[in-house]
Amino acid sequence: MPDVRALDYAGSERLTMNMGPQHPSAHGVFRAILTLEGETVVGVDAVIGYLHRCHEKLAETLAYVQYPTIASKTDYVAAMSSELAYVMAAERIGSFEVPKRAQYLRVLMGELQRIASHCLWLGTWCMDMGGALGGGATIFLYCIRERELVLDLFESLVGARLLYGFHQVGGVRYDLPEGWTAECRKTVALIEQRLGEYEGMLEDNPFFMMRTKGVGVISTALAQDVGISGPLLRGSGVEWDLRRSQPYSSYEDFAFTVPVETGGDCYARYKVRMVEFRQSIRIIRQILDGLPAGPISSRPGVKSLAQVKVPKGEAYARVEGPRGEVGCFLVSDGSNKPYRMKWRGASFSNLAVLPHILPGCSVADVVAIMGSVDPVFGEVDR
Amino acid sequence: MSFASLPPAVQSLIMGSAVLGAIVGLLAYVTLLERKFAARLQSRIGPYRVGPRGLLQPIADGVKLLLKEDVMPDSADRPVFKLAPVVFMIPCLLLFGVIPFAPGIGVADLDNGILIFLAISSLEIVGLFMAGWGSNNKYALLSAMRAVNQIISYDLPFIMTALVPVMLAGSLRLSEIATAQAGLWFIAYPVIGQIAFVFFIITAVAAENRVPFDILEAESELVAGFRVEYSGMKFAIIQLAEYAHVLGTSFLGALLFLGAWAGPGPVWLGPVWFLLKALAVFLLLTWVRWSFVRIRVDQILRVSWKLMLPASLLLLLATAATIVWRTPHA
Amino acid sequence: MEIKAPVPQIPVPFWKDVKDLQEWETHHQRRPDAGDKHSALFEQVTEGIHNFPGGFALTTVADGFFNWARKSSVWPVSFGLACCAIEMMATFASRFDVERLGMVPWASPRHSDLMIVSGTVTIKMAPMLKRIYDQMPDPKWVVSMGSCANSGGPFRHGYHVVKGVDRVVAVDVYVPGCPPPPESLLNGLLLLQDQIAHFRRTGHRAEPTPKVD
Amino acid sequence: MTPDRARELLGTVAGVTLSGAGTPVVAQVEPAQWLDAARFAKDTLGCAFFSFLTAIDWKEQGLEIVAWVDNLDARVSVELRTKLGPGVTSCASLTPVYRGANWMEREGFDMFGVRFEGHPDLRRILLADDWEGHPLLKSYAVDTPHPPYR
Repeated sequence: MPDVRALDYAGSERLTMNMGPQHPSAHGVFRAILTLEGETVVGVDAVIGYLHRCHEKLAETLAYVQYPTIASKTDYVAAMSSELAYVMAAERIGSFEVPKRAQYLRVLMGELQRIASHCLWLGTWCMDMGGALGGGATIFLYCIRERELVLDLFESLVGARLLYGFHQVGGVRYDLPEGWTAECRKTVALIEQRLGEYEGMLEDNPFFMMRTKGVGVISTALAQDVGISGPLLRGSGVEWDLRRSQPYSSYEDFAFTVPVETGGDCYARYKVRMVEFRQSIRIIRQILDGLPAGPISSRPGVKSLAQVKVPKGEAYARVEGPRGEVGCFLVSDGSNKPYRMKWRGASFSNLAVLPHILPGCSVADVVAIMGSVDPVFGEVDR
Repeated sequence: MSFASLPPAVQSLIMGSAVLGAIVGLLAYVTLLERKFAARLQSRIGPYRVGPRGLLQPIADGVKLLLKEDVMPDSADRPVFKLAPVVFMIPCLLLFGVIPFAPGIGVADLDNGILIFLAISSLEIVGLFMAGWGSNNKYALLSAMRAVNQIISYDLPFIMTALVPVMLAGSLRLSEIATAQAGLWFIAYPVIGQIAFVFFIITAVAAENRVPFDILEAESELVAGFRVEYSGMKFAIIQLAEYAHVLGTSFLGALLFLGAWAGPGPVWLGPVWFLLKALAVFLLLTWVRWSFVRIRVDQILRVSWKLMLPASLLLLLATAATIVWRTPHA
Repeated sequence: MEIKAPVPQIPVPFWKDVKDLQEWETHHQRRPDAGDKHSALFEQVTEGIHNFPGGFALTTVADGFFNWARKSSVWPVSFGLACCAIEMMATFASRFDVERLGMVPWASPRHSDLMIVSGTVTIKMAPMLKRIYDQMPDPKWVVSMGSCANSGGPFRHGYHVVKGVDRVVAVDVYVPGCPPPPESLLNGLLLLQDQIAHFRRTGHRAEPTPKVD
Repeated sequence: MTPDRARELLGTVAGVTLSGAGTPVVAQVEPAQWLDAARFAKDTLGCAFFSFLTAIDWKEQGLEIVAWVDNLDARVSVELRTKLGPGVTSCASLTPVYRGANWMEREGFDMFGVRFEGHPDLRRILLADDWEGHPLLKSYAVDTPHPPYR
């Protein structure tokens, strides 16, 4: 990466280019005001907030039984982990018991959701690099095809495809229907096989390697300083996975490896996510083998708004979502609504790294880096 | 009164109109072919609801675009903006003027046909640059800059590669190149033929700005590149011209390497064989397009100047050496 | 003795009592009656042909053909806002494949006919959305996808959320759901095609479908 | 570094009151020591990972700033808190220590109106520049209308 100041010579004519909010690779509604010198980016102003839906204010007006369904709309690509962060925070303040089966079901859904989310990431990222009218679209459509299979599993369980409302304070709301486990096994086996096809399609492709290797390097110090998390942090050489370092929801019962790459570039992030795909499948198989019997919730089903009351206190629950640390900082004043909720979206911090790494890249790299960061704007703007 | 007894000017006129009509009709259906082919690659179905099996889709698209509002940006350079699609279209259609479709069928079978073809083929950049400049849009401007870079760097290897069959046939006349392949198609020429064909496909993809070399219309970076501001019929003309250019290059590829109209069956089947071969080349280009990710502009230029150009020059030398070696000396 | 005809009792529409729907009634954008941007000359000529004895046959047939062409190639602009955008992408993808209907998503609004508003429109986004709508060439259509775009949905009471995209641009088809599954969006697109088929000669549009959500 | 060791070390810093047990280490900091405490956490405790920064509006008791940092190798979390006091809307910025505080503090300014002294680029981040009020304050109603679309 060239030094920014070295490019800053006098007398050159600079171009200010607006990318977004409606832009094919904006991943929603991101607006980057790029200052270009030729094709090289010399300055970035990231404008966010086009999807600010007042989550934190609404959480203060909605009861603990209402909000999990809204929480799923923060990171809408990984709704299961967003819901989990919220209910875990409430459970921590109230010290509510969660039955073992419910914990396992949460993990199962979290990992399936990770597969679905990573499928979408791979597809959209390749589309960013390959164009909607080119090879990228082909990979995108293949990935969405696999994602649909996972969504079918969710649909037969919850009835919804994207935003579930699966979790409740004290457990989960739905138990597995008949035949679901067999279907799930079949699906993950198919996805595992297709993953090999994708890797073949991408890694044997010199153009893909040219586009990703050495592009958008995030150093370890910068990564920690900005607070990026998830696959980006692991791609920058830090072994930090909340499932391993601060196990929640019985993650300590399962064997899995935490992939770490030291490259810090787009390719390292790609590698980390590809390994995570396989590790998720591994965890899912372990759960399906050893799913304990028992109740799925320690509390009765939802009947009224005032049903869940949480004592005075505060807690921060963090969950390893597909994009990184999804955290919910909850302050309770003893009523049926939180006093204050802070949502720590993984994408918000991940996106904050862009102004640090974009200068010096070319315009084509901007979209590749954006895609490898994998922001979800529901979570950035909240 | 037979066709041959007409004055030459009238003959050319009739032939030209016939070829033009056929090509424009063909172009419309080539877009459908590509869409269907891409859909199959992507495990989809593609258009099939409009008319029987989607066969009326190009007509619907064309009529709709004709009826759309023609938006002109306030700050655009009006004459340039208006002229650009036409300037873009003309060379792309002119390509078909020099292609012989069968012995004696064709608008003009010139002595230096391939030279004219390559010259005209490079002219599309003028219209493209006008479109990019006239739109007064930053995406379009960047796209025009990229286009000029890319087309200059890829025309050279493209021409070098196209010269291989010329040397093998010993003529610049396209019909003579075709007849020279009566015994052996040039793609079957040992080693040189295959390498030249692969080079031809790569450089053709680059010269036509298709993925993975479509940096000038890169949807994910420059939205739609130089045609970002064009709507309605102007947009349709640009699209059509791009397809015409691709199709023209496919015809050239079929002529240079696949033996043009040679094929089993009676002589009148010649143009049909030629068309089928051209479509095969077109589908090959489409296949490349729908399976690769795009590469960056500096990487494209590096590939061109550091790899393609020296390699094609070497190939040309090798061809020359082979010809000298195989020619019986007097 | 005089017999009075019974005075028909028209029931007050039920939504007259609902505050939110009253708000919708006053605030939502309607399509201009003038229809699409046609020159006065064009209007005169078509009117003339239509009023000429027997000319209506020509205009009707031409209208039918043009409307068929318009409805057969509705190109949406690829413009995702929020959660619904993910379902919109699923609709464009292999399983549901809207290209069967001739729809190709384009990146530039200049090339498109249809804007699918997929998600919550915020106050910061609304001017941008309006701008994209203005950039699209006529004739153009808008599908409001999901509860948020229809009415604000679960975020209706938020301070930064526009209560329905129809306060910004006129909407043709409302697709309910949070988010609407791809089947639902496909149904909405088919409804839109049906509506385009009833596009009238002078460029006036048929009434939008009744608001469902 | 263990949570207990971190607690011990933090206890030596002036203006810091500790509460709770185990991890996270909750440190109540005087506003004047805010930046020093953060620097201490980063340099001495090794908490290089910046998780989040936010504020809480305790109505008449004023605003409280909360920051959460982690030492990823030792798996120690430190929660730094400071009470600004009633009516005070100014606080030292953490951007010289943690670059991640940049956007978080802009959000704090946007939502609570906290002026972070020393922040390089304190503008609104989520809402438009012409927005009136700071929505996450308790005095701001959730459905406050804003022209032109409300």
